[in-house]
Parts: sequence; structure tokens; C-alpha cells
Amino acid sequence: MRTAVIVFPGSNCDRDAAHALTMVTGKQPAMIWHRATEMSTVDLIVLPGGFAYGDYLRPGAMAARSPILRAVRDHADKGGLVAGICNGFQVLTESKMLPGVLMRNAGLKFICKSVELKVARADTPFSNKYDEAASIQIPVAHHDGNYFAQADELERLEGQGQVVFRYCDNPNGSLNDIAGILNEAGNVLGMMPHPERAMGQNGDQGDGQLFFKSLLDAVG
Amino acid sequence: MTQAQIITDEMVAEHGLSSDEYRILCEHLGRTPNLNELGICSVMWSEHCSYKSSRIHLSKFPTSGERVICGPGENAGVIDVGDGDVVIFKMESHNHPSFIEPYQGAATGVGGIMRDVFTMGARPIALLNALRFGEPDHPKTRSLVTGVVAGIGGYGNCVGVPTVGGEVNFDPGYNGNILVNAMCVGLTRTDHIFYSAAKGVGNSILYVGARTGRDGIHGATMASTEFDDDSEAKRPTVQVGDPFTEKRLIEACLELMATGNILAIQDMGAAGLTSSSIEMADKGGVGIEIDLDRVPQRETDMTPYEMMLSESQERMLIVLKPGTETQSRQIFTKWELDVALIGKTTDTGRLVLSHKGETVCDLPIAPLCDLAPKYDRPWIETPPAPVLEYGDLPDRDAVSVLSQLMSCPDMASKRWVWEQYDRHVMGDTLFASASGSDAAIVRLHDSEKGLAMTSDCTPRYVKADPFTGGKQVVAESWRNLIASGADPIAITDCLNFGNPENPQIMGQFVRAVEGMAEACTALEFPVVSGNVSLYNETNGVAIPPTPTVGGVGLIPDLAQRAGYFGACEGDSLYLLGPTAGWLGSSLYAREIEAMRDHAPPPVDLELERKNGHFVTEAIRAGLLHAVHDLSDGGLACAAADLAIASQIGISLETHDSLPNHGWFFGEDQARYLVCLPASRLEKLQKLADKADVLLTFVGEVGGKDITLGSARMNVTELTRKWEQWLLEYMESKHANGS
Amino acid sequence: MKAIVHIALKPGVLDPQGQAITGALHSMGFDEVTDAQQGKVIELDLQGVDRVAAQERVEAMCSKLLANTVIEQFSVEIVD
Amino acid sequence: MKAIVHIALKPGVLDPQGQAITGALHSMGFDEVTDAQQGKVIELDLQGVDRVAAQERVEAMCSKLLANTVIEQFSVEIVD
Ligand SMILES: Nc1ncnc2c1ncn2[C@@H]1O[C@H](COP(=O)(O)OP(=O)(O)O)[C@@H](O)[C@H]1O
Ligand SMILES: [Mg+2]
Repeated sequence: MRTAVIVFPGSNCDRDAAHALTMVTGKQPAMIWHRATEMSTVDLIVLPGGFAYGDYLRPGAMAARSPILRAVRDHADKGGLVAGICNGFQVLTESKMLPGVLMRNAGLKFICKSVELKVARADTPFSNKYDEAASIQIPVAHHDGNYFAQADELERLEGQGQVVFRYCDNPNGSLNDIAGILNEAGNVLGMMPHPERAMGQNGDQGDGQLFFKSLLDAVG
Repeated sequence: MTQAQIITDEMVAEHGLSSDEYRILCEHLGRTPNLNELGICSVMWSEHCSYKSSRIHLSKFPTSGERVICGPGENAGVIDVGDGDVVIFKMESHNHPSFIEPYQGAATGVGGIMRDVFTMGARPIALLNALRFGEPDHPKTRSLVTGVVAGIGGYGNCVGVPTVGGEVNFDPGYNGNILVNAMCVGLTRTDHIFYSAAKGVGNSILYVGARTGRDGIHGATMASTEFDDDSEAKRPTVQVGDPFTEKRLIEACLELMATGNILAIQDMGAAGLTSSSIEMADKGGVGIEIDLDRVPQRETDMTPYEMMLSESQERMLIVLKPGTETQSRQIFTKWELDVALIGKTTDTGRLVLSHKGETVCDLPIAPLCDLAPKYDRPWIETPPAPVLEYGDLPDRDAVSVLSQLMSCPDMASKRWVWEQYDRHVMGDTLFASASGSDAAIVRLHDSEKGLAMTSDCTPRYVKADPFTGGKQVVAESWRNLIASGADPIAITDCLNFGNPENPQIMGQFVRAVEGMAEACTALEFPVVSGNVSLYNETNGVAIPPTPTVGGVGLIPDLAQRAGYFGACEGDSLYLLGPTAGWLGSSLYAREIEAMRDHAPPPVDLELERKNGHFVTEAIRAGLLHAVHDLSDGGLACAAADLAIASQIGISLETHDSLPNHGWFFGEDQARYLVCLPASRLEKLQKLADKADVLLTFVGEVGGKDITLGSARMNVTELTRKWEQWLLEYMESKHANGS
Repeated sequence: MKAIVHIALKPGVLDPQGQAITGALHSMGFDEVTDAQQGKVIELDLQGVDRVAAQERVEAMCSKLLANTVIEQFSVEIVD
Repeated sequence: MKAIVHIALKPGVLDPQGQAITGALHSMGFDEVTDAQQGKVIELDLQGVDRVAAQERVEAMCSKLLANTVIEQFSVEIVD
């Protein structure tokens, strides 16, 4: 599987994502600078976590206007896989590749902890290795993970089964306990929790590995 | 030169120089300085930059060792961790700014200490912070905690370096002066260490990072004077941090370092452009010429004085190899950072500044550094503290005492704090604040080696007996590293004290340093970097003496890391080391009997060594399920930590000759609690006999209760109380309007 | 020329910051406050454009970057 | 009654947000923007106070909670 990680000024989980991808695919991802306007063909693009542009103005807002986003969009339009993790999820909503927004956490504080997620859909390229309705343990670390969408949008999202991960114990006020969603076409996913931090190397259960293995499986 | 301004006595005083210091300065110069020069000299000779009150005592620290590559004197200390890897670390205070503006003060403290580490070529891999606040009921405390914690998280989280450990304490002694000490640990290779000594003549000086504004002018002098009720007026000098710029600065500097273009590099810390340029020149034995018109400026009409004294954050100074200017600039442009060639190294040994075509400063560099005043300030020994006889204290129900201690502000869980810190970014954190280990542990990337880190200080001991307290601080740091499975290597420190012009305070300082030095020598645990913060005093009331120590150790094989979360049903508990039941200056005395300032527990460094080495051996032999050092609250609190972290019951037996308070809560040093299955007892006892250490059976693991003698309490209930205090305190509404 | 952009949450969008402010004010005894909303102001210094063009350009900046129109509404005011 | 509170950084205080916004607008082709500053507006709904009292009370709220007077300045406007 060929993969790429987009690097924005302020990305800080880019290396972590690259490490996880290398672990699972056996190949290092291409690291693509946000000013690039084109990139070679890959199977999966990861928008990593971090604080692109310091999260100034709104998290993800300025990154979503980076030159590379056009290439990311083209890739997605052709059916290529895109995974936005944490700040990457914020970039995807800000660029309207995913519906809704991620607002300040309900408690107004940054939250870093391991949370339990329910796998709401185990038939997507991002989750096919999980059991349907499985409970998994993945860490969150964010200040703005409170998912919001207008009522009609939310209804559509739920109606079309676009929610992939839900919090079992909602840490941030997200509507419908949403932790991760897909676009309508099913090839772009955004999630606040960090699967790359749960690779089983640091005394954790390794529940994040199956996320990357799902992608490997989907690409074939 | 600009026309000579008349320097009045008032101007000299405003710059914090004594009239003697000013006279000496004029002698070195052979003339009177102009205002720019006065400003520059005054910050160089401030306590903060010159260490004038502390230097002669700091030289008592052992600073070398087998693994020490660079001790104090550079931006941070460097130690060898094998296989070509080196670890660079330092701790620094940001006390005064954090009291005035907690969010920005703490944030810029974190930013500043990271720059000290990446300046030397290391990528920061871990942050710690030691925080001391006033009593919880003080009207300012809650908002200070809120702001400081948010500031530390706001900066470290954004830059993307995990905050893995630290300490938070509350004491009325900090009501008027909180302490914010931040530590940064970085990693690089042996052949990728960068130093600050400017080299050669005619080499370009590159300014990179944020533009210079009028912020923090006179921050260094501010950190060197006491607060009084007029401090409000000094407020606008607080700087604002920009972690996004810092993050780019780290990446850009590391990228430039990889090119080999750098001859010397130095961050602009306290006293900004002044101290960075002068220190680089002084260390390299060269002169420096700067054209101030080329300094990137954020505001209009900045004067030379303002530019030289500004403490704008996120700036660095670099001396480049000739011919590499264009390539070097491009790297910073790519990262959208300001970059400018502002001057050259010279052979004059002087700092020459030009502005709008005029020379506005022309100073000899050496006197500003080497000839800075050095004081052997008068000091007096702290009078010996009375010994607290435990026979004088009433007997109390051990379990309700335990519950009270575990939920007191100093012991209660700090979850509210550390959940706001990103502890896992970079993907190498094994143990952070929550993990039930005496030290934080971070993997050296892509290896099976780990670094253990801890920050410690028990100010109540230091206050009662600075010498013993100083020894204890170092011993506790060492013990914490041992208990996590590490080989302790070296420390950094942050010496927070009151006004050194007061002989009592100076006495605390001198004796604490001597105690620390003795322990460092005995434990082969040298000091490789540090910082001194004096004048932590408001209206004549000084903080308790607080020499914080940041210890670093190496875990050669992460499979052998240790913690206190692994206790299993049926395990036996053994206490390592002798117990006299020492309650003087203990947590028990303070919290339960409201008794302070009795003689603290003696520190036997030979015993520390012996017991510590035995623990290392037992851990590496794979004998232990859990291990925990004994500190605040003694045996019972250590057992409670173990029970909470492992979520299992523990029963401790009473002692046949010691009373319950001394046995359960005494704070005798050099002790550890170890937990293992019965099947491994024989092996452990054999090791103990060989090592000649005292191992005492104290209890068992199992069930759901913590039991002290015959009294018991449910572990879930104890956990709840321990978790609850800080959450409730912080969430309870702003009762005091702050 | 200067443009002042006001950005506020659309009605109906839950405002955790506003709620926190109300709560904090109440606990400090400012009971007269019944509700609070927090918004942003962005002041832009502009050069080389006239008023009409400025209005149009700044509106474009808002919808393209400064506001997230899923939850925010904006207004632009051109001064001097 | 309503109070509108404007909070802005004091002159000379570093405004990283404003700098980043300027940079982003430039890279999107909005070159006419020479500088940007970001501030806050807080709208308060008030009950049971008259104009004069309101002004005074809201100023107290600002200096005690809403603004960080170390680095921020505020202005209060009472509207109804
Ligand atoms: N208490 C101390 N113990 C050991 N070294 C110290 C101590 N205080 C300062 N130093 C050393 O003195 C030098 C100057 O420190 P400092 O002025 O804090 O550096 P910087 O200008 O980089 O902030 C550093 O090398 C530091 O490690
Ligand atoms: Mg430095």
C-alpha cells in the first residue's frame, strides 16, 4: 500500500502517523509539504494530528486553504482513501470534505485521556478489521473535538450510516457521541481519537493497529 | 557614538545597579556609559544573568561523571546514554511572570526551556513541571492554578512535546509568590551537539524567529527584585508566547543543523539580544557587530535600548559558516519565519551596535561576563530544629488518618491538571502522570531503551533543616528513578529562594546547596544544568526554600521498567530499609497535628546507595510485581498508592514496638515497598542477605479493602476520595470572585 | 482603510463559552446577567482599495476563511 | 438591556492569531490586507438594572473576569 502524510506547519503527529503506517505496511509513507500542489498517486492520504497554524482563528481553518488540499480533494474525488485524525478531522470539516464542525470541548479544557469507543460500522475501509459493535480503547488529545452539525445534516449523517466511531462516555459534548464519521462516498474519514497512539508498543492494548490494518486490507 | 546622556543616580538605581557596581563598571569602561550601555550592563549584571549571589556556591556541585558530556555553563546539560545517543536537559523557573500573568507566564516558561534544549541540537522529547501554589483557600490560588496549567498545556500541546510528569503542591508559604519550574528533556546524537561559542572573525550572524517587540523589557531585572504592592505597575512587561512559531523554529533549526552550516547557536532568553550576543562572543573570545536597523521589528520606532532589552519570545541567534547564508535563510523562509543577517563576528572583543548610521553602543565584552560582580553574601545557619518525639503525639485511628492524608491537597490525585496535558504525542510515552510509576518513562525512539525522569522537592524538610533537606531532595530524585527501573545518571535543578541579601535566606541557600552537593557526590548523580531564582518574596515574606531537582535516568531494557500498578492477589509486601518512625516535618505532623518545622528525617547516603542498588538488582532479576519508594506519608501512603494504582486490597500489619503513627506514617528515608508473589521470596531474601539490606514482611495483597492493623477501608472509596479533592476544588464555583 | 468584521455563532448553535461566562458571572454575584454570547471581532488594515471594493473583498475573506458559515454568521463594517 | 463588551489586546502585545490570519489571507491572494488583529465581543443580556448601574457593573465584570487586564483592554457599550 502506498501512503502519504501531509505536513502542515504545526502538524505534530505527522511522525507518529508515519511510524504507525510503516509498522503496518512495511513501507514508509511519502511526507508531503502543505505547499506542494501535486503529489504522486497513493492509496491513502493521512491528514495528521497537531496544531496546523497553531489552531489560530479556528482549528484546521487555515490548513484547509493550503495549496495541497486541492490534490487531496482530487484524490478523494477519484475514490482514493483519506483519513483525517484529530487536527486532520478538523481540516476535513473546514474544507467541507466532511460535514459539520468541531467546536471547543464542552468543558472548555484540553482533554488527554484514553477513551472507550464503540465501532458503529465495521464494514468500511477504515474499520473492517474490527468486530461489529466492538468496544475499543483509543486515546484522545484535543481542545476542539465537540462535533456539531445542523439538525438536518445530522439526520442525514445518521440516516446514511456515516458514523463509524462513537464515544461510550462522551468526553467533549459531541452530538450523538460522534467520534468519527465518513463522507457519503465512504472513502474519506475523520476521527478525533488517535489510533496511531494505540499501536500496542507502549503498554496499551494496541486497538489502533486494526484501524491501519483495515486500510491495508481494503487496498489489498 | 551618540551624544553622552547624563546618567543620574536615579537611573542607575532604576536599573538595579548599586552605586558600587556602577562605579566598578565605569572603571572597566574608562568612562561613563550612555543609556543603551547602561541598560545592557545592568541586565548582564542582574542576578538573573550573572548569578552574582549564587555563583561561588554553585561551584560546590559535582558536575562531571562517566556519562557527562557537558555540564553547567552551556544552555543545557548533556549526558551520554549509549549507542551514540545523548540526552540534553535543563529546568528553569518562570515564577515572577507566572504570578503576574499565569497563562502567558507559564506558557513562555515552557517555551524558554524548550529553546535551551533544541539550541543544543536536541529534539525535545519530554516536558515536566514543578508547580507550587499558595493555600487552596487563598483568593488567588484557584485562578493561578487554572491559568498556569492552561498555559503549560497550551504551549506544550501545541508544540507537540509530551508533558509527562511533574508535581503540584499547595502551601501558605507560596501565597504571595507561586513557583513555576519547567523542565525539558531532548534527544540527539553524539555528533550532533551544538554549542554557543561564536567562532571566527567576519562570520555572519543570523537572527531567526519572531520579530522583536517592546515586550518584557527589563524582565531580567524584574526577576531579580522583590515584589511589592506596586508590582501591578510592572505588568505590561509580561510577554506573550506563540507556540506555533516555536514549533516552526524547532523544525527549522533542526533542519539547518543537519546542513552543517552552523558554527554556534544560542536562544534569546532573558535579556534577549543582549545576553545572547554577549555570551556567544564571550565564550568564543570574539567581538560582535550588530546593525540594529536589520533586526526584524514588530513595532515602529523602536530604540536601540528597547531592541537590546526586549524579551520577545521565540528568537534565536546563529553564527554561520561563511558562504552558507543563502541556503540557511531559505530554510527559515520555507518555515515562514522572520530571518535576517544582522551582523558579523569581529576581532575587537567588543560589542558594537549601530543604529541609523550611528554607533550607539561600544562595550568591551569580557568585563560584562567574567568581571561581573560575584558576592559572598553574609549568611547564617538556620537554627537546629527541635526533634519531634512521637511519644508526644496522641494515637489516632490509622485508617481515617490515611484517608485524610490521601485526600489532602498535596497528596490528592492531580488528574485535573495532567488531563490537560498531551502526554502521548510523539508516540513514545510509556509512563506519564497517570501510570503508577515513580518516574515518567519515555522510549528512546525506535529502541528498547527508555529514559526515566522525575522532579522532586520537599520544601518543608529544607525549611526546617536546609542541609538535610538539600540532601533529601537529591536522594528522593535518585530513589524515584531507581524505583522505575532506571540507572540514575544526572540532575538539573531550579533553586527557588527568597532575598539573598537577607542572611537567613542566604543561609538556607548555602546549606541546601551543600546538602545537595554532598548527596550528588555520594550517589554519583552529578548536576549538569540548572537555574537559580532568588527574590521570591513579597512584602518581606519569603517562600519556603525550594530547590527543585529534575532527575534523569536510563532504563537499558524497557522490559525491565518498574511501577507500582502491578500488585496481584496473594502477593506479599516487603519493606526495604529500617524504620525509626520519624514524624518530624512529616506530612502527618503537618496535616494531622498542624505541627511544622521539626527536624526532618536524617538522610543516610550510604544506606540510600545500598538499598537502591538492591532494588535495581531485584527489578532486573524479574522478581517484583510492583515497587514504590516511600516518601510523603510513609508506609501507609505508599501502600495506598499501590492499592489505588493496582485497584486491589492491601493489608498492613502493625509493628510490635513502634506506635501506629510512627510505623505507618513515619518518613524515614532510603526505604522502598516491594511486592512479589510468595514463590519468589526465597530468591529475594537471598539477594537481600548478600546485599546486607533489611527486608521486613509488612503485609499482603488481596481483597477489596485497605487494612491497617484492624481498621479497614474500601479501596474504591479511598480512590474516590483521592480523585475527588482537586476536581471538586477546581470545579467549585469562583467563590472568591477570582 | 480599516474593516471590522464581527463573527458570531448562528442562533440555535450551542455556545459552551457563553454558558461558562454566565455561570462564572453568577457565581461572582453578577446575577443581573441572564445570558452571554461570545463572538470574535477581526480588524483588518487595508491598502489600495476603495470602500466598495473593500466591502466586497472582505466579505469574500469572511466566507472563504474568517467565518465558518456552518455555525457562524458575520457582518462587515468599513471605517475611515 | 444588553451590554456589548469589546476586548482587544493592548497595543504592542504580540498577537500571534492576527499574524497568522494576515499570512493566510496573503497566501489566498488577499494582498490588500496589511495587518489583522483578533479580538472578542461578549454580549450580555441584563435584567433589573438601569443604564448607569449597568455600565458600572459590566465594567466590574470586565476587570474581574471577562478581560485579562494584563494584556487586554476593554470597552463597554450599553444598548437596549
Ligand atoms: N542551580 C544551578 N545548578 C547548576 N547549574 C546552574 C544552576 N543555575 C544555573 N546554572 C547553569 O548556569 C548557566 C546559565 O544559566 P541560565 O542563565 O539559566 O541559562 P539561560 O540563559 O540559557 O536561561 C547554565 O549553563 C545553567 O545550566
Ligand atoms: Mg539559553
